[in-house]
Amino acid sequence: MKRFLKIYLDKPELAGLALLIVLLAVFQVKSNGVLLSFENVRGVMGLLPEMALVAIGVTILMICGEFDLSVGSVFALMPMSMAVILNSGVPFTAAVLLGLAICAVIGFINGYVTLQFSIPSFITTLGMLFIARSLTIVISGGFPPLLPSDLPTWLFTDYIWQGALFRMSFVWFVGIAVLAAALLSLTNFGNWIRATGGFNEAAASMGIPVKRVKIVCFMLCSVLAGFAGLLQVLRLGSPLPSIGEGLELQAVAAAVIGGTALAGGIGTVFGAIIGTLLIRTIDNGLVLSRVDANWFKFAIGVLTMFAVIANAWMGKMSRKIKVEAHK
Amino acid sequence: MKRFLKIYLDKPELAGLALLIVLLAVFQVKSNGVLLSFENVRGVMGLLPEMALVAIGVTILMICGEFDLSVGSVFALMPMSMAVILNSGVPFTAAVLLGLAICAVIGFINGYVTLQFSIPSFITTLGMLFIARSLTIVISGGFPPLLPSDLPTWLFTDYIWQGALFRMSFVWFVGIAVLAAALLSLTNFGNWIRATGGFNEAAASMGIPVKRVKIVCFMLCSVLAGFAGLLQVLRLGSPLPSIGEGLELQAVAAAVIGGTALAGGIGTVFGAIIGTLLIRTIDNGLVLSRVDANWFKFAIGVLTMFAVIANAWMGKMSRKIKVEAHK
Amino acid sequence: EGLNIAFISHSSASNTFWQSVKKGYDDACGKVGASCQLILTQTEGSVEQAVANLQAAIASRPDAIFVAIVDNNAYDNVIKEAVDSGILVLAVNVDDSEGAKGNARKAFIGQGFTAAGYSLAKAQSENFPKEGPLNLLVGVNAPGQTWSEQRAGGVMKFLEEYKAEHADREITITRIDSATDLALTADRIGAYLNANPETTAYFDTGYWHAGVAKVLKDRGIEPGKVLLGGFDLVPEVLQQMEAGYVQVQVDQQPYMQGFMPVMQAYLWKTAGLTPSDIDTGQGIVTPKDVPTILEMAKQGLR
Amino acid sequence: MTTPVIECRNLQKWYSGVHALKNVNLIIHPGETVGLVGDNGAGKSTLIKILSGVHHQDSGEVMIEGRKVDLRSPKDAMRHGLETIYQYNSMVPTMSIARNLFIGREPLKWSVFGFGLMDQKRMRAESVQAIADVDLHLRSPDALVGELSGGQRQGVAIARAMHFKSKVLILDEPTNHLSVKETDKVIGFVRGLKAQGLTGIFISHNMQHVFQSCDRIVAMARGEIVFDKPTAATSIDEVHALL
Amino acid sequence: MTTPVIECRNLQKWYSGVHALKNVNLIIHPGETVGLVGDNGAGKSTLIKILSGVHHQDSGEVMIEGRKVDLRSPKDAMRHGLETIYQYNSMVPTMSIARNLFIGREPLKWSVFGFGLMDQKRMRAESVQAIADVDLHLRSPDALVGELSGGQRQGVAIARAMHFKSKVLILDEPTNHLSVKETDKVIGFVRGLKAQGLTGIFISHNMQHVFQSCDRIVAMARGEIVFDKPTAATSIDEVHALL
Ligand SMILES: Nc1ncnc2c1ncn2[C@@H]1O[C@H](COP(=O)(O)OP(=O)(O)OP(=O)(O)O)[C@@H](O)[C@H]1O
Ligand SMILES: Nc1ncnc2c1ncn2[C@@H]1O[C@H](COP(=O)(O)OP(=O)(O)OP(=O)(O)O)[C@@H](O)[C@H]1O
Ligand SMILES: [Mg+2]
Ligand SMILES: [Mg+2]
Repeated sequence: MKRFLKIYLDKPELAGLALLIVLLAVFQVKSNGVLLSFENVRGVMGLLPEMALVAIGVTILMICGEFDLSVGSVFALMPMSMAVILNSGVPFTAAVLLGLAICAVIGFINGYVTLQFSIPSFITTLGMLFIARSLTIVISGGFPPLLPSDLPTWLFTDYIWQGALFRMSFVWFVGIAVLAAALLSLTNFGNWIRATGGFNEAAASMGIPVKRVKIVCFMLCSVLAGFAGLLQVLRLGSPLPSIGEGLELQAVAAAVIGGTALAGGIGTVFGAIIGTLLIRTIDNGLVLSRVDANWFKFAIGVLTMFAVIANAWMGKMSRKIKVEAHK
Repeated sequence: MKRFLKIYLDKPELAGLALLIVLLAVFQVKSNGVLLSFENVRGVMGLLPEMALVAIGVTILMICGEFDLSVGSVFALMPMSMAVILNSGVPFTAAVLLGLAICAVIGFINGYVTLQFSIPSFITTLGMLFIARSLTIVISGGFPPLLPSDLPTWLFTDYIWQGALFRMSFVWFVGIAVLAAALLSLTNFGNWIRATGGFNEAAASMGIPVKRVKIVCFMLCSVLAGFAGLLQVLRLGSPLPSIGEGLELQAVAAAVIGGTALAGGIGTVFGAIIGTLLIRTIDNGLVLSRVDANWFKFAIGVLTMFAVIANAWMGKMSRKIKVEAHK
Repeated sequence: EGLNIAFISHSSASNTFWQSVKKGYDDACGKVGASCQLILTQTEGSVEQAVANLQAAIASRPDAIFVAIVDNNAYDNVIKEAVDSGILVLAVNVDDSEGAKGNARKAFIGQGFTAAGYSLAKAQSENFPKEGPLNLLVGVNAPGQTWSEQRAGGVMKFLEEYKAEHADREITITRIDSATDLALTADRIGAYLNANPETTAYFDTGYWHAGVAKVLKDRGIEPGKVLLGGFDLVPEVLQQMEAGYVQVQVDQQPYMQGFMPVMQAYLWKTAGLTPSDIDTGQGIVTPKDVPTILEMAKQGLR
Repeated sequence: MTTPVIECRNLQKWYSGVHALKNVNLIIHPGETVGLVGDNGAGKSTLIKILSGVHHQDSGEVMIEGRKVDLRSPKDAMRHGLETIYQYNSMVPTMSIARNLFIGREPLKWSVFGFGLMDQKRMRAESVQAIADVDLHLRSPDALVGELSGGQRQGVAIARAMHFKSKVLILDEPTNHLSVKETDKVIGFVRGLKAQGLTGIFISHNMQHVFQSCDRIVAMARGEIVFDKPTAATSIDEVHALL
Repeated sequence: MTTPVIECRNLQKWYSGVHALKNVNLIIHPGETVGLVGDNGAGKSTLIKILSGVHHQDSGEVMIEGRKVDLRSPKDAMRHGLETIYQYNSMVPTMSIARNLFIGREPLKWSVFGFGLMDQKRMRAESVQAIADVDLHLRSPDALVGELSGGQRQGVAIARAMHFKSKVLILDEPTNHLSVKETDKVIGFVRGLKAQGLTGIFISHNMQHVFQSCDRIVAMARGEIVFDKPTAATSIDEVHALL
């Protein structure tokens, strides 16, 4: 029993899960049961996959020891470039692939510049945050093109079936999350990612091509952000140049709440998802509790801090439990 | 000669200075000589002290190994609370001191929560970013209170003399910068700050009260941000609740451009100032060069990246120069 | 030797509204052969950045400066400096709320935030059900930012008056932080509507209620059950107006706000004519106007 | 009998899932030099870290000169006169040798409440001296510790400990990475402690070194003390056989 | 004569402001075990780092089996059959022992272009074996390396090198932190290299260890090679006198 509790609490993402349940319970009561109502859950499940995909990308990148502040801008750039390409008569599939390719190139540039000149990725991607946002505006000429109405939204954002709880985007999200989790924990590449972030010099000295590993993670992160942007635009039906602003800090917050270490080496995909869920729940729960506009951010701030403090506290408790774990 | 070049290039802040001179020259030409005109320099010198003070605080905190994302919000909160306090009839000096005390308390909370629960300061101060901003709005009720017209702006933001190039805020800034630089490099406390950020465990094992050192740095950072906000509000004449948004990333960028390491332990006050100057010069120079609005961010992004790349490159060059530096 | 003009806004480039202003501005400048520059901020709504840009613009000595004066005091000194050095300064889009008294600018081209908010609420109130309780929701998209707070203030002002007038009816007014992001706004207002399905109307201080309309559609709620209204004619909103989800939208004719001041400056320079205030329209747009506007809006003319 | 300078009573320490110290009792008298030996992972460093305030025991007591103390931080331990060299180098790599030597004990030109201007000239001069004392040859006191070779770093750590002599000196494998010459210096230094009335705890895996310099041999295994005899009463072979 | 397995020609290396290697020439023949000794800061680790691809020489050449090679990364060096244990532990502290042992050489269940599913069962089993081979007792292959004692970590590093035997094994002070038993294992292992036809470079400050296990002694001082003789033709005292 004690041993199970310990093993459980030891994993920050599971501690996060416990916290999530507590929050759900509190808000469920505060919102008179609306929080977990079918309609509300259905609403939350619209935005969740998009945010979670970004958080997953950022988490993987953070595990390998780097940062990406440009995700919010890439989130806007990908659907915008797709829309522009579509409007010039290219078929949908090709346009999506081109859009994702652009994201991959941006990720590559982020990684290449960071590693080639050994500058902090904080700066490279801060620069890219501006550059990609600017490009989004430039290619749209300021006015977002309207999307054709015959896009295959059934594949991306429609409800799985009439009246279903989930949209197709949820299916994509689950699929990608499972793949990403498998990549991180079952494959040798995942091992390299962790090693690179855990101790870069050691990983390099054991023969891991750390630069290439990092560049791949940068690209993965950008592509996931772009894909998430695509989902959002298809769901809402319009590629505004301003979407995704401020997403970078939120994604990092989700990752950290889910137990990812800012210094790298530690983190899980599941944690990123829990982190996103927590953030979305807090946001949603506060709206349902009719918090005044001026106090809204206050509550967000306090609850975010609280989530991480509670997580850290559970970890500390677990370390105090005296069981010889391995014998 | 070679030796001097090496010593020179070895210091990232001096490399930044070289870069600054190059940029000044380029923009001076591109703006047809407006950049360095009396009028323009005078304008730039209004905003510079405010930004630089924030950057100095953030730099000191980063040297001791922590982050502060809440500076932008504190920047707004301090003058707003001062205005509210003033409006309730308290004299100016007391109101300013109370405002700064509030900042110090916020810094203390940032530090205390971070260290007590051993959570990343990224999260604590991200939470505080929201909390302080919300409080600013709450106390202002959404609409800024008017400032009395008899405030001693001559002490803070008026031009030193009629037609002078600098405002009083520049004098404050120079004074504070000198003090901060002395604190960092000449006093034992500065030594502790560097040691704490350079290798926390080692510093602790050598008997440095690392927690206290960090908390003091958090408080210093908040107070400087609040004071900078005060300067801005006195200059603009109205305590807007929205000032300082986005300042956190800019301050970190200034610090990093000026050679401060994101991981802590390395950095100088002079570097922070150079970094701020670079950012302000880029911004101002681009406005004067009449860059199209939609491409503006693009240029900012590219030049920010470029500044850090150039810095890193100069450092690399310096390391290639083969002189036995110490014998 | 053409005119040299700088236009300082408090907004950032990703704001579609300002892209329309830019288009009008650029078009007008092309027509009169002026050399023009629009200077936006990096952070949406940043007054300090706008003032710094204004100062830089003055240093390069243009003939005319257009500026959105989103604060009553912050711009005063700098504008005075500009006027003193012989630059024509016009307030565009937003004016000092004390008008000409509060500021040295020569004229104002645009429409005030508070007034616009007031007229939005007034127009929407026509659509309120004639009896029964009213549940009104005001979304402050960016608490603390002048444009959002003042528009919301205008809306609130009318709603409070309405409430006082109809003392017999049960009227509740709620203000929430509705974020400046299509998805977040949709999410938050969608959640609110779940918890409060009897909500009568939602007022946005921007165009983000387009996302809310989408949510209503997804939920199969018929148009008009929840009244939606907000500001600025972006294509997304027009689409939703066509579908019937958005009943009222305030248009301040941004193209005109970009175009007219250039003309005024041109006349001032070439003919010595004094610029005068231009009200760019009470601009209440209802679904019946949409077909004519839609084409224009796509080109950024509305 | 004299009061022991250090006395540990029933010390227990758990790391997450590892019982690192099991009821450790140890008495060290003033002027003694104790050699602490034991297999890898026996718990030697853990014991040291508790004595120097880096970790805190889960139960049990530490007494210094007969009084119960609660060592919550290395600062506490230093205040009680315990100076430690850790097994893993604890110098700040981004700072110069001179600054590292004096971290936390900077000589001040003038000060208010303990804060003030450092006497940098004195720091450089004294650090040159301290390093020469351990027979280390370094290019300059301004070189960064992060740019030193493994042995040079260890040498700086030793120099620091020797410079700030304390009542009790704890050395956790100090001769790792050190060249022959410097190792001899360290052993000479440990031997000399007694003459100065100081107490020492010397951890090493090199039995020759321990037997050359210590009065008493204490051996640990699996978190417990399993052997404790004066050096004169035992032999390298006996200890070897035990481990 | 046989082609040397490693040949260094006029290697020079500067660190910012430090001339760490000055014209180093060294020939190592297949099957030789070379003991590399020298004062702290002599340049031993620097030489090793160049051979293992961590640093790159500023001038000079490295030849492996007669062919000039350009070692740009540790991966390159490993591809040429050079396996290294560094003076400072190079394990990833946030990962388990089993994963650390196999980093970069994970056994795969199936793979495409070298990427694929790790065979975690095999990794655990083999790492238990590898660790037992160096006489180390660890609680579980799933323990994090960051939670091990100094000697335990070094033991894992040794286990890794012994497990992935290579043409040339370079050991930079491998016995630091190790207990007597394990040290003996390592020395036995170095001695055994010859029988398996492998080449070794063994750096240590402990002359006994070097003389016990190496065929040839090379000494460095201030960035240069100052002594190079077969073990049989010299003595500990001669080397001591020199350093
Ligand atoms: N931070 C930690 N977390 C978990 N376990 C730890 C930690 N530090 C040490 N241990 C474990 O505690 C036990 C004792 O470790 P300790 O470092 O005291 O050994 P030691 O006697 O100093 O060994 P060595 O001679 O190898 O340095 C070991 O089993 C080790 O794995
Ligand atoms: N990263 C670095 N930057 C600058 N100088 C360095 C760096 N690494 C080593 N040095 C210097 O190069 C010289 C050689 O160092 P090296 O590490 O090769 O010595 P070593 O022979 O391995 O010594 P030890 O026995 O102490 O490990 C030393 O003077 C050292 O200070
Ligand atoms: Mg130990
Ligand atoms: Mg070495």
